[in-house]
Amino acid sequence: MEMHKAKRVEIIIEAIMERRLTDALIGSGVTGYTVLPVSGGSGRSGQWTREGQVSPASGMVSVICLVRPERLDGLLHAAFSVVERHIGVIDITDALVLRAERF
Amino acid sequence: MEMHKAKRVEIIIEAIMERRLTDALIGSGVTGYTVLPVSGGSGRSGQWTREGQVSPASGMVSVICLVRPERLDGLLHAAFSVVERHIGVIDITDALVLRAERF
Amino acid sequence: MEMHKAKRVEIIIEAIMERRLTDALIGSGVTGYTVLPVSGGSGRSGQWTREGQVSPASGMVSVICLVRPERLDGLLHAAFSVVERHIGVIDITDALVLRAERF
Amino acid sequence: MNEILTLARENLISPIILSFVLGLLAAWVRSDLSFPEAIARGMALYLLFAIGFKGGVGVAAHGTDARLAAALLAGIALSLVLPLLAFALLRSLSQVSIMDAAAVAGHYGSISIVTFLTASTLLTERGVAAEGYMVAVAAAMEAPAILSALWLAAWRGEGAEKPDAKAWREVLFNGSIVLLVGAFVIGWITGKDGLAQIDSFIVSPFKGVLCLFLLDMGLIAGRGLLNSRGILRPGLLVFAFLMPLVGAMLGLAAGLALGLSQGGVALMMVLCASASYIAAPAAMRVALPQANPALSLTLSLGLTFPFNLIFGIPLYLALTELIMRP
Amino acid sequence: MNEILTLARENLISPIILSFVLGLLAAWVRSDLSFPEAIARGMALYLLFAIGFKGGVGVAAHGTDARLAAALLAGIALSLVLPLLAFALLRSLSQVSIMDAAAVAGHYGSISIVTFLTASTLLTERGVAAEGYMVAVAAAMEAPAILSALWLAAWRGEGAEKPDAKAWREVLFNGSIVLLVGAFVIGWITGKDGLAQIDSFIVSPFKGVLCLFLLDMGLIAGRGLLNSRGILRPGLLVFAFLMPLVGAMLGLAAGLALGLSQGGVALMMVLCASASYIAAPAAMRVALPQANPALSLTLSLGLTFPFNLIFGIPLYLALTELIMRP
Amino acid sequence: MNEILTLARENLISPIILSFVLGLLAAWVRSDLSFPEAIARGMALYLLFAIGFKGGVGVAAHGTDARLAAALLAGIALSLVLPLLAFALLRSLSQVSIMDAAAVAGHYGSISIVTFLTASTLLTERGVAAEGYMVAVAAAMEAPAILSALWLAAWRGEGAEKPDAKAWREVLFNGSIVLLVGAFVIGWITGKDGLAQIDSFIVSPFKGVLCLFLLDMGLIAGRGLLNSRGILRPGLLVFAFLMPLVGAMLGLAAGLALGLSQGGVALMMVLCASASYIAAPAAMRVALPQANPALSLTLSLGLTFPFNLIFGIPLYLALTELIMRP
Ligand SMILES: Nc1ncnc2c1ncn2[C@@H]1O[C@H](COP(=O)(O)O)[C@@H](O)[C@H]1O
Ligand SMILES: Nc1ncnc2c1ncn2[C@@H]1O[C@H](COP(=O)(O)O)[C@@H](O)[C@H]1O
Ligand SMILES: Nc1ncnc2c1ncn2[C@@H]1O[C@H](COP(=O)(O)O)[C@@H](O)[C@H]1O
Ligand code: NA
Ligand code: NA
Ligand code: NA
Repeated sequence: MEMHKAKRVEIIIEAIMERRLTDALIGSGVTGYTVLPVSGGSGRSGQWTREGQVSPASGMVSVICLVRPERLDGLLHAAFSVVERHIGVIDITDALVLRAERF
Repeated sequence: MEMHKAKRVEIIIEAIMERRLTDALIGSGVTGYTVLPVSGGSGRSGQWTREGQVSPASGMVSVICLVRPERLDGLLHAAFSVVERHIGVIDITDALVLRAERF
Repeated sequence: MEMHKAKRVEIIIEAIMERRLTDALIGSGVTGYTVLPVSGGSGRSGQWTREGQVSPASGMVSVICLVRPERLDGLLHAAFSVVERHIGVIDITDALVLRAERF
Repeated sequence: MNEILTLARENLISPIILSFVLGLLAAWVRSDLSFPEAIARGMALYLLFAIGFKGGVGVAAHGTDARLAAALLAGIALSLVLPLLAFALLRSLSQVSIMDAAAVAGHYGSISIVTFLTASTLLTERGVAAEGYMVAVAAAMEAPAILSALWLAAWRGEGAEKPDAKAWREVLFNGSIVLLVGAFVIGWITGKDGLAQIDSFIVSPFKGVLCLFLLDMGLIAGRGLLNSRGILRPGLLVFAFLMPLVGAMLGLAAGLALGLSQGGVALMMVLCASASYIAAPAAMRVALPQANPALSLTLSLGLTFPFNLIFGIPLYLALTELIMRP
Repeated sequence: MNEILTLARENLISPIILSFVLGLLAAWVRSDLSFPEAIARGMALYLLFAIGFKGGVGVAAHGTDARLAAALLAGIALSLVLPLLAFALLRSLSQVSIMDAAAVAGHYGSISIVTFLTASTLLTERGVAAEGYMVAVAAAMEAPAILSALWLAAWRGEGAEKPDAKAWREVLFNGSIVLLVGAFVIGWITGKDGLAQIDSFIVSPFKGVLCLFLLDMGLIAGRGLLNSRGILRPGLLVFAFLMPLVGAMLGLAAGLALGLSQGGVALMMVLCASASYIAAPAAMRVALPQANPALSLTLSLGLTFPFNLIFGIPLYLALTELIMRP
Repeated sequence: MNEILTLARENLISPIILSFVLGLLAAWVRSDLSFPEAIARGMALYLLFAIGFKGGVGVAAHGTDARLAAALLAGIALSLVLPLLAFALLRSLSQVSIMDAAAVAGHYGSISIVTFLTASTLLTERGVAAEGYMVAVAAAMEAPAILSALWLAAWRGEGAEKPDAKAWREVLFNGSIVLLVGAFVIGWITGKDGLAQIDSFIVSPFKGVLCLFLLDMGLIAGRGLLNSRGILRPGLLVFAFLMPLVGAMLGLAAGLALGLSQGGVALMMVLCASASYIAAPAAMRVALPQANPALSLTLSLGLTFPFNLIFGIPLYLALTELIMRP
């Protein structure tokens, strides 16, 4: 099967910033992303869980973005502009993808 | 700790195809997989979210599969046969796993 | 953008063991982790799904942990002590992270 | 005409319809108001169970007759035929591909259970009785249209995925069909006594739950419409408002031919006029993956559903009033 | 005997039991009907709160006496003893490992709150009163069996994880126990006035919610059974149907010895006859991870639960009728 | 004084308050009792819809007058002013940063809709009527405080993110505001007839749902408090109990000046005394990301919310009784 090099970027960000992040991603030319729900976590700002919560204020989401390597920089700049002042983490792994025409 | 080389395959596919995909994976000799819910995303076929939805027609799931490198090809063929005509993405990363006897 | 080497550890473990795992992780000096819900899966102990379930006994969660490479070993020992007798899988991938001060 | 306007106005100021309108408005001002998926699905399960059960109790109370079988057969026939009409109409009104047209046709042959239960509720409010077995007719009309859609796609040369045993089972034992029919049978078996036991769950709060559910549907429909503005050509708009009228006329004819009560005829019109956006879309995604799902959904949920809710139902009801209560 | 058959038939045509059967059937035809996990858990929370509250109101209304304490102690004792019986029975009937037998034993010593509340509902339907504090007895019987199971595993030489403080807290302050007992206490404190304030939430819709919940349980039980067909040996089948009868007899003896009312005795039988599939499984997973969870769940949820719901409850009720209303 | 104690005692033994206390206790013993997020959000949607609708029906029944507009304006003014008071008080009582103080101030200027609807329920229980439009006042008071908080942060030199059009829309068309106002308008339009159609959904089960919701809030508040013990300095504790009293006094003055009924005055006190933990926190996170969210939430949800629920509401009610029913 033919595979193509890509970067897998995972952005864990406050749920309230999801829309701003995905708008920024699309603005940076990203062709797609996938949002995974997050049920809890812990970091410098403490431990949290979504169980029983009603306020959108707490809680994070994980946004997964597969991009061609040459697009990585643009994506990271866009993402960072949103995440910068907010809590959240970004990690990048090397990946291979099928169907390169999609990225 | 002893670690073993493996491939981490992530298949993001329409929720309605989940069963067909997992049947194909098991058919290809995969010993396990994990399904993560997906809450939204965007791609060539537009943006979507599961909020407030009742129809199973829209929405994706993410299927994670850790396999020994030598099993990758069989897995990808099986997965691709299901994903082929449907929307969805597949990415592969190099990973290490503990407990090799499980794969 | 400056990026730093890190390890991405993904621990898929029984939901009832989540608390014990995260306590062990924090005990091992990990500064953060993120818990993703899991909706179903399959392994040697059979296939399962959370649909319609009320008992916490079945079901897994996925705990994602980004750490500096030098912390990996401590983390794995801590995680393994919890996972050891229970079902679950652990995989490690090489990653880059922004904002190294957080790890 | 006057009658129709009065009915339409009364319909519009029901909390049920206003809740739907609130959802549309909230979507339009881009409010972040939203229902968790689990709650939306939970409400749908409740509504299906309640409407099915009440239908069964109705049959238990009034007995059944040959008309039940005739109505079921008529429903199946209509569900098979409506897609052909929809396909022809859509292809003549717009440039959509054969695949897309087949998928849309499948949606319009199948039925919208939410439109059906809104109509039932508004009928009850007006004191117009209907046959309890119309619920069974609704269930029977969900699946056949899917067959026609596949046949259309295959006939016109495009390789639709041939449905295997798994696909058939998915369509026939689809969750909403099983729940509707199952609750109908339970209601039939347990009858008035069964109803007495659970009516403060399935009867009293029903309308309130429907309000919240329609609020959610308004949000979904409104957001879908906003996202898909781009694909809406005039021909498609015409289709989305004309097709329900065409369907309703067929339903009227069938209802009168079957000798249904006024309420029954109105419900038959509603079934034919409405388009599926729960069961059919899933089946179409599996079988016709090349079809653009946004197109079918925008037409059925974004346009036809609000049209039926706000204008269609009072119109169909007024027509039956004109014709059947001279 | 005739009595039993009549009761069983009446039981079978209750919407509650039929809903459960619908779930089983839907699973059997492999329908995709399913409830979101959040809805299933939400219904369970509702049912626990309601049954606990009503139990407390019952105690407030009829006062309490030494029997409450005696019944609690009896419940705890039964929960401790039943696992030993179950262990012995299972080991003699089948080849399952000690670890597996211990885990299963823990399930059968503990109780199924859903079976309990179905039985309560069917009792109320028949106008048979029961002590309000049976809810507290149910809560008291959830945990002790877990102790016995751990002891069995340790006794037979297999290293069960020794429960630490965390594990104890998890078992004792388990969500369903806390909710049941908490609601019971609130009902007790606020009494009839409290009930008057919220009865249109916790009394009227109760049976309807129970229908939907049992529909879900039917789906879960049916699917579990289908998936685990492979592990079902004849000995296991015998165990799953014999053990509830053994438990029920013990419960009958205890209930009579305690001098409970007819309804109280029937509920005591149900508690002893039923096997846990909510709290105990989680505790067993933590403490006996080597045990195969599919085995315990198939027996308790797939076989014993339906058995009790469909045959057991009417049987136990008929027995109390024969014995106590001569 | 005696009056106050009697009211407080009566308040404490309401199932509503006891459910909240149960949640606190369950959190305290570290029970794993928890509600799925979807269920918690679903209950919140239900409660908002119901309280909004009933408020609208109230206005439809008693007509409206200049006071509605005056009350709305007063609410907006109070929501703008209260943060300034809160900011000054907090800075004088503790060492928190300007950013943190501004964020906390935003929470206390905005309102807690759950406190509001608990108070409404307790008022109804005591037969004290209130203006239906207090719901609209509640909605109007949600957002202005956010403005003041941003202004405070900017004024004191710290670069708060300047709110863009998107941020404004988020605040103004916030889901809970839209639902509350929308349901209010629907209730107003459909009036008593509309209410009659859905009262067995939005009136009868209301208190029971509120019990479960407050149980969940008790769990959340209790767990938040346990997790954040570390940050609680004496000055912060004083603030969390003093600020609601300060707010209540302002509310009392405003209510009397507006000439509201006794119930209306009490609700105005509750609105001013309560602090937001649903809408404001989200807005503060977006605009003041450097502020520590745990601080605001611990104060508003962990301390002020229980304080108001258990002591505040009966106190405010007793005060209006003393002053207005001489
Ligand atoms: N090292 C990490 N690995 C994985 N997730 C993390 C890590 N650090 C932080 N997070 C996630 O990011 C959220 C905010 O982190 P923080 O800003 O450190 O409080 C946490 O609650 C976690 O969900
Ligand atoms: N580059 C990408 N990275 C991550 N997820 C993607 C990407 N492209 C598509 N997806 C996911 O796959 C779904 C379907 O994609 P598409 O077929 O392009 O519409 C999207 O809604 C996303 O959930
Ligand atoms: N190879 C695998 N890849 C991904 N997830 C797995 C794999 N094997 C097991 N799992 C997950 O771990 C759970 C328990 O696995 P097991 O202990 O093999 O039954 C499964 O239900 C899956 O969710
Ligand atoms: Na139709
Ligand atoms: Na038992
Ligand atoms: Na306030």
